[in-house]
Amino acid sequence: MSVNDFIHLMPLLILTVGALVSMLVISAWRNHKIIYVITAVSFVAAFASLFEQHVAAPYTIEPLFVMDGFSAFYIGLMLVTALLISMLSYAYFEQREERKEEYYILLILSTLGACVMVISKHFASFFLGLEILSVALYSLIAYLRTRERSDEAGIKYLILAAFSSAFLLFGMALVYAATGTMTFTGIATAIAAFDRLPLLLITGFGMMIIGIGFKLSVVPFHMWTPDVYEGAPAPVTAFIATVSKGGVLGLLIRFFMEVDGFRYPTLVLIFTIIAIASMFAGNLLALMQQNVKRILAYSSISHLGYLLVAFLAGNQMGVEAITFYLVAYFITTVGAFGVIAMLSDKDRDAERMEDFKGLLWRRPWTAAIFTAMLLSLAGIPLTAGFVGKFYIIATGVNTQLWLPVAILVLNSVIGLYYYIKIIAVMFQQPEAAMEPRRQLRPSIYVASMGTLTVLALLLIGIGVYPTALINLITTLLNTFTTLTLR
Amino acid sequence: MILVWLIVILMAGGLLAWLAQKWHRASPRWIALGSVLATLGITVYLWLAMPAATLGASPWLLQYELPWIPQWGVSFSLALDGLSLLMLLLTFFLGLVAILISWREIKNKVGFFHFNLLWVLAGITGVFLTMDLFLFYFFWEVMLIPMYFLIGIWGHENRNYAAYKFFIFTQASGLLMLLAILGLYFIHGSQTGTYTFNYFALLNTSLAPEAARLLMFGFLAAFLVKLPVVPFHSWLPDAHSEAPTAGSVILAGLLLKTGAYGLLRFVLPLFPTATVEFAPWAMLLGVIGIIYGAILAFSQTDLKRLVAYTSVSHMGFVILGVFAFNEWALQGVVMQMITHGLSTGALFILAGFLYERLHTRDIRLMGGFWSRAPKMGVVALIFVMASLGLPGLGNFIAEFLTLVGSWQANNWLTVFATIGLVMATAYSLRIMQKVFYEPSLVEQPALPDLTSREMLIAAPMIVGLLWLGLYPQPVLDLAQPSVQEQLQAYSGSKVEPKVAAVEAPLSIAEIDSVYFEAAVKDLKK
Amino acid sequence: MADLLWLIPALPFAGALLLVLFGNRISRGLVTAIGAGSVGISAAITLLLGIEYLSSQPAYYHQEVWNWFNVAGFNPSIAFHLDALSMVFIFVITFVGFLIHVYSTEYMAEDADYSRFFACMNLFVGSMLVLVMADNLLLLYLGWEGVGLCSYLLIGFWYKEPANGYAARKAFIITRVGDTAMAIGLFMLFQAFGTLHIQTISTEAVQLWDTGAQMAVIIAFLLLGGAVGKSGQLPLQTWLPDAMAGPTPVSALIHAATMVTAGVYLIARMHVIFELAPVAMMAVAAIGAVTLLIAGFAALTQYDLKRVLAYSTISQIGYMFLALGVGAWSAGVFHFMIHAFFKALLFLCAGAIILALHHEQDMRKMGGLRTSMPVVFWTFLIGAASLAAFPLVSAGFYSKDQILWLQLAGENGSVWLYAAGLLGAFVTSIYTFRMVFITFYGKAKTHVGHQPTMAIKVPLIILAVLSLVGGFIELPHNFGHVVLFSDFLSPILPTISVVPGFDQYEWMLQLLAAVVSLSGIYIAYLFYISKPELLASIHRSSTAMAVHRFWHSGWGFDKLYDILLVRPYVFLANVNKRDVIDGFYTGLARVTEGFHMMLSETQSGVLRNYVAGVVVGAIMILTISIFL
Amino acid sequence: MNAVSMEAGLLLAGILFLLGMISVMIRRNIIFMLISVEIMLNAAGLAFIVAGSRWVQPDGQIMFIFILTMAAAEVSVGLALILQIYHQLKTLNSDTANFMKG
Repeated sequence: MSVNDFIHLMPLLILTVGALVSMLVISAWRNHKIIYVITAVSFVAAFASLFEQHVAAPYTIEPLFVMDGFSAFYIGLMLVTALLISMLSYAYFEQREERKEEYYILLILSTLGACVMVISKHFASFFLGLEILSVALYSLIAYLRTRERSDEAGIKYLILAAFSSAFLLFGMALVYAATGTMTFTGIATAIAAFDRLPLLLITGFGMMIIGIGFKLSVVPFHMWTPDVYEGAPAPVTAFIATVSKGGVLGLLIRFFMEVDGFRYPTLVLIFTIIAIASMFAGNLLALMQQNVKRILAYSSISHLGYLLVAFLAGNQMGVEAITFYLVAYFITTVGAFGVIAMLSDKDRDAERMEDFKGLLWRRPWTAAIFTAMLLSLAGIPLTAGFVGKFYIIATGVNTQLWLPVAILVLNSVIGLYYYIKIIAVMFQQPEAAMEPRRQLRPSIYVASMGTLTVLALLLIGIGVYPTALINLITTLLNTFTTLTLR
Repeated sequence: MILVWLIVILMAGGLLAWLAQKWHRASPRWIALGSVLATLGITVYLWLAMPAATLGASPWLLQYELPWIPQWGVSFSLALDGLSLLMLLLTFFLGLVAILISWREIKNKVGFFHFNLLWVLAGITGVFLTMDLFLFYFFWEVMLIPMYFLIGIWGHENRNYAAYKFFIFTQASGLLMLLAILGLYFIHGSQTGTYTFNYFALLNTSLAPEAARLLMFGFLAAFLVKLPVVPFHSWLPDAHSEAPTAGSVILAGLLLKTGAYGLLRFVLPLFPTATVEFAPWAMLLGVIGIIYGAILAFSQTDLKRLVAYTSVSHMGFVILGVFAFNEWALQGVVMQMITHGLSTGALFILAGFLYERLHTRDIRLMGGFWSRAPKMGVVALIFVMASLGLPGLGNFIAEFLTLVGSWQANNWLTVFATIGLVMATAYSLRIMQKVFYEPSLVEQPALPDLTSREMLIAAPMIVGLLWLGLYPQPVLDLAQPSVQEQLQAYSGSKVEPKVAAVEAPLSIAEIDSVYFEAAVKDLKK
Repeated sequence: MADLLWLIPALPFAGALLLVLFGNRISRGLVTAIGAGSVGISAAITLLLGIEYLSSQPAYYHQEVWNWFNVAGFNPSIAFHLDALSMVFIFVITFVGFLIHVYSTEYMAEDADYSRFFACMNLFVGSMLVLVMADNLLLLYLGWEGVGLCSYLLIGFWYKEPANGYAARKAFIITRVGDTAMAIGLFMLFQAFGTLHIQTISTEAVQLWDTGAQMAVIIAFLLLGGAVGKSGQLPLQTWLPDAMAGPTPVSALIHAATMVTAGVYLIARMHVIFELAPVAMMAVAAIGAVTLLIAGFAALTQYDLKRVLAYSTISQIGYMFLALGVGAWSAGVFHFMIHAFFKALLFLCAGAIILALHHEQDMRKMGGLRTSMPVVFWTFLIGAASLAAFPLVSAGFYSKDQILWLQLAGENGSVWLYAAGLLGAFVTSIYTFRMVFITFYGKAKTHVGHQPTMAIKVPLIILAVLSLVGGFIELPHNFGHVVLFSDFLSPILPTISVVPGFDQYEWMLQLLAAVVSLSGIYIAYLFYISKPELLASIHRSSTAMAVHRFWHSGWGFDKLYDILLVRPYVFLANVNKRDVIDGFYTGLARVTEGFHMMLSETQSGVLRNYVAGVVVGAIMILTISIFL
Repeated sequence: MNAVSMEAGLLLAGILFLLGMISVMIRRNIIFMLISVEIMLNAAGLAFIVAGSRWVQPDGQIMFIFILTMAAAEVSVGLALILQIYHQLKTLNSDTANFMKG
């Protein structure tokens, strides 16, 4: 391995080191603050190291990794998100007596896994990244051991994740059997030979889709989502909703672009069906839901559906749209769960409707931020969500995906209902009897509050002036190898 | 630049009002009042400062453009012509009224209330000014959210339901418009290679008939729902009747007008052929609206709901006129937009007065108020007469012009529309009868007559209605060039914007120079 | 002098405005001064104008106050046009109006809403003046609706009584029906001529259309629609009797003298169009004939003093239509003027009686007033004579006789119309003197409270004189042959040409008319004074009573319309109160919720089901990917 | 000795996979579910080896080792969770762990 390799893998290495260091520190001396600082530092350092590398031309580390603008952007995005989540986690875990320190190790590790996936160009690295992510997630989800819901969520996720990765692996095996290589480029060249895909390969792809679909929690592999979201601690939920999905999505894009799956109507058909089903199922399930975390879970299902619509476009604009939307979605989701984390108390997360009743009058700013997040999820102007949705619809219209776009529009109407339902609840006058939920040590909320404010500002900023972000994305994606080919 | 100020003042004022509530309870009212007064002042000044408006060398008086999302050819471009100027005058006037009306009515969360109020106004201002379809959609949405809050927070008993309904209807239709906008954008882009949302550029898009039809329906969806035209009206009665008085005033007076404005500004010039095909149906919808609304209004017992249905009926005239494609009708429509804004707004205000006093909107519980509140009676009488189109009041001019115009286009529909006037008489007089004439069945608390503040609100509207009814010429002159502009496509020649290429933002002082340049440009052609 | 034209309507408007603004703050005296005074001044100006007009015979006075609006050549202006025709009308309006205002100062003295009353009256006078002085049809329409509004306000003046409010709305809505037709007529006129300027239309119509042109016919009928609405002719007459709910001066001014004759004015004004449409002319005449009979018979059976007068008004306007219908323009207008005098007189007398008898209007409770209220009796008698066309002395005789005569002598007259007119005259004199005898003869049934003073007596006397001598300005050519009135109108209205060689029979017809009128009076005398038992015998016969009830209900028109129009409309409205379309959307929402319920069943929370879910998905995807 | 054909090997792996899958679906006991999942993973591993042997590459076996390690890690976490569950629910029946639904 040359020095260049090290430089280009720097973010990942930093994360690994960060994880190890904090492990050692814990063994020496348990202190929440210190671990927290180490984590934050390692995320920041990893992020900074991204700038060290000139991603103008993609840099490959045969045969496993490739580092290009695309992966750089995704890694950066996920690192920032992870950082923000860790900020939110501090206050959240500070209030709870459990041994909080290991949480950060797991957080770093799962982030590492997501990053690995994004840069991987080989089944092995893909698989490793996925598993690093998942295994870390199992324990993250079930981190609050005293809550049986947490354990239930953990076990459900574990079984299903293992189940689906079995599919994924089997699919990989089949693909490997059919093509004799496990690098994406190799596979691409191999299947370029066939005029129509052999059964083995198709089956393999199908099974891989199952594995990926599970991580993306799209219909019909979505069922775990609400339970896990509900059971997991709020920050972890935020993490599942953002980073883990972001990593998988990045990988999906890369893989699909490499093998150019859009040539095969079968695969396109499958993804179309998945997209439509996800949009409908997500929104309809959320419609009358009373548990806010579950609502967000369902809404994330439908949002993945929206993303797939842009994915179906399968061109530069599509990827741009996905990336932009992902940014907006990350900000929004983290913000939303951050608010929930902030309002939660020892015994349970603030996930019931009544926890939000009259919030605007009790905590105007928190309520305002949450409102902004929800409006962004609903795709209302002045928020990043609007621009993102606009981007996606534009892509769809541009590539004449009329059916998916029409359904997207229909669904964003349905979606409105439950978003504004939450808003309406927050705006109700609280009855005098209901005393505000017990606050623990407001001082420790500083970090969270700051994070939320930053998120809100980002949200509005991108919503009002998206130009900068769009520029960044387009410039970075230009080096996305497979895109430049087409 | 001055156009930007209009929006900025409102938005800033809104934020300020929200924050100011902390240090003084009543300050938001004054801040809001001040900022709306400022905008109103600017607009009036603009009006007086440009007699050029009537010359019509180019209908455009002021322009401002600033790149916003260059990648997509989105620009922050505003332009002012006679039509939008009129709409702005109406907007700020009604905004002023809305603030005055809430002076006593709104007691909790005053700051946030005025924030929303001002932002609605800002959004509406943007809608009336913007010349970039992306920006148009942007403002179109921006004006909805605060409105949703106005209804949802300060509304009456059933506010949540009404707010949802309003929001979902308008959003759904708006998204369809977004699709149409994008379709237009890409078609134009693929034709010319330059992807832009600029209105004037898009005007020159040549569309295949069926494409034009689809896109037109996309736009129509938004505007017809907002107007509203009958099959899509059902959000309106709930929203109007549940909103606080100020909300109802703005809804009826302004939000509905954005639909009409959209029809005039976008649908007519963008899709000349498609609209001509669609015209008979549109007019039919208008007539149905007129009659259906009138019948429903007649049977209502909730005063605000009644008035709401009357606006359904009145808006029928708008679409009837728009699709008659002649100057009489369009001028009638413009007049209708303004006078309906005044008269219906006034009726809602009246309902507000009554509600403040009696805490009910049920006209079965009212009655015999003439003897107790003669002033209110006279005021009500005038507004009611306006709404039934009594000559001498603005609405008559509007309706008569509209009908004269639509008669040229379609005789039978016009006949039925005219019958609508009789029905209008029926429901309007019912208001007078139930509220002010026959004694009420239940004993009502003492009913104080209009206070001076309330007279201050009512008087300008009465004067305005009389003025519009007896000497509407200034308004008509102001609207004339724009109306001509919208009608160009229908006088044979293909639409091409007669606008001077956009230069650096203008100041009032430079208006004449715009004129000069526009004239020069015309000469060069 | 013509510059003062605008003042005539402006003054009453100003008065109205003042009264609206300050009415309840200023003293009654001042209210009276403003209310009656403003009308008085415009009456004076009218007089001056009239004198000048007569002295220097101009074609017309014209004054444009300001340009109303101008849209693509549609350019009506607030401009007044005064010619002989409108001269007659504004004369009647201002003078009779003034007298009635004076009268009202006493009649309404007790009323709380004194100022409101005068405000409305002034508003009415102003709008009426605008109506008759407008130089374009749009402005005329403004006055037209304006008087409608005032009539609404004044009928419902005593609003506490729901019935009054109902009558008021009825009046407004029914007349609005006519107005709608008229409005459509205006649209067509505008389409044809590109303007609504009356003079232009009148001159151009002749070149544009030849007689019987379809457009002309349609337009004429539409205008006729407006006219019947306002003038309470068939089929829109039902509102007028109910309109008596208003204070009596209102009935006198609006529902007898002026507003209800607006239809006559309109037809006379647009006579060019009508002459181009003979069918419409026939229709006018026919409507007039039928209406005057129906209303006459209805009047026979009324007990409410004012209702009798109301029906008689309808029938007298029927006469005017009859005249207009056969092209006897000036005769029609002449009858309008005379009718204005005597009908106003009768109403005012009725008002005096009602006031005296504590607002008792039922004739059966009256009687013997001849002795107790002499002035009222004599003036009423004169009015009645004029109404019943009492030969030679009464003005009504001359005006009505002229109409009847022209039914036969006029070129497009017919025997039937004549017969109808004659029968109508007979009925008229019966119900008129039935009224006189019941009210003033026999023994007193109610105590006379308030005795009329000057404010009431003077207008009565003036009007009485007018309704006696008013006729002498237009005398048939076999005696006197005075044609002042028709000459006066001749520049505006075409003079009807009489079938040659018919003149020698005129005296026979006059004789016939006189006989009819007198015999009517005699019959009334027979029934109500000398032989009451005849009446009793009629009351005993059931068929007669059925007819009586039928007539009393105004030939059942109210019921008919109620069943045909009102009830269905109200029913429709109430059925759809909840708005079916709204229901549709609610249904949509329900369906969506249904889907939600179905889907949330799948989220059972049981791990194995989730596994199964994944498997199902896997199977689907694999089948798709393998078999497609 | 004659080599086994790839199809046969994949078929075997497939059957193994199916067995695991079915037993995950029908088993209530969480531990058994875990075991069944392991079976599926091993089936996948077997498939890898077969594929690797087809192309005469070590990659398949490398992947198998990865799978084994991963499986081990998963099982350890899983058992820890199962302990917790048993602690709380006093049962290993997965169906009883359905607090969260709808």
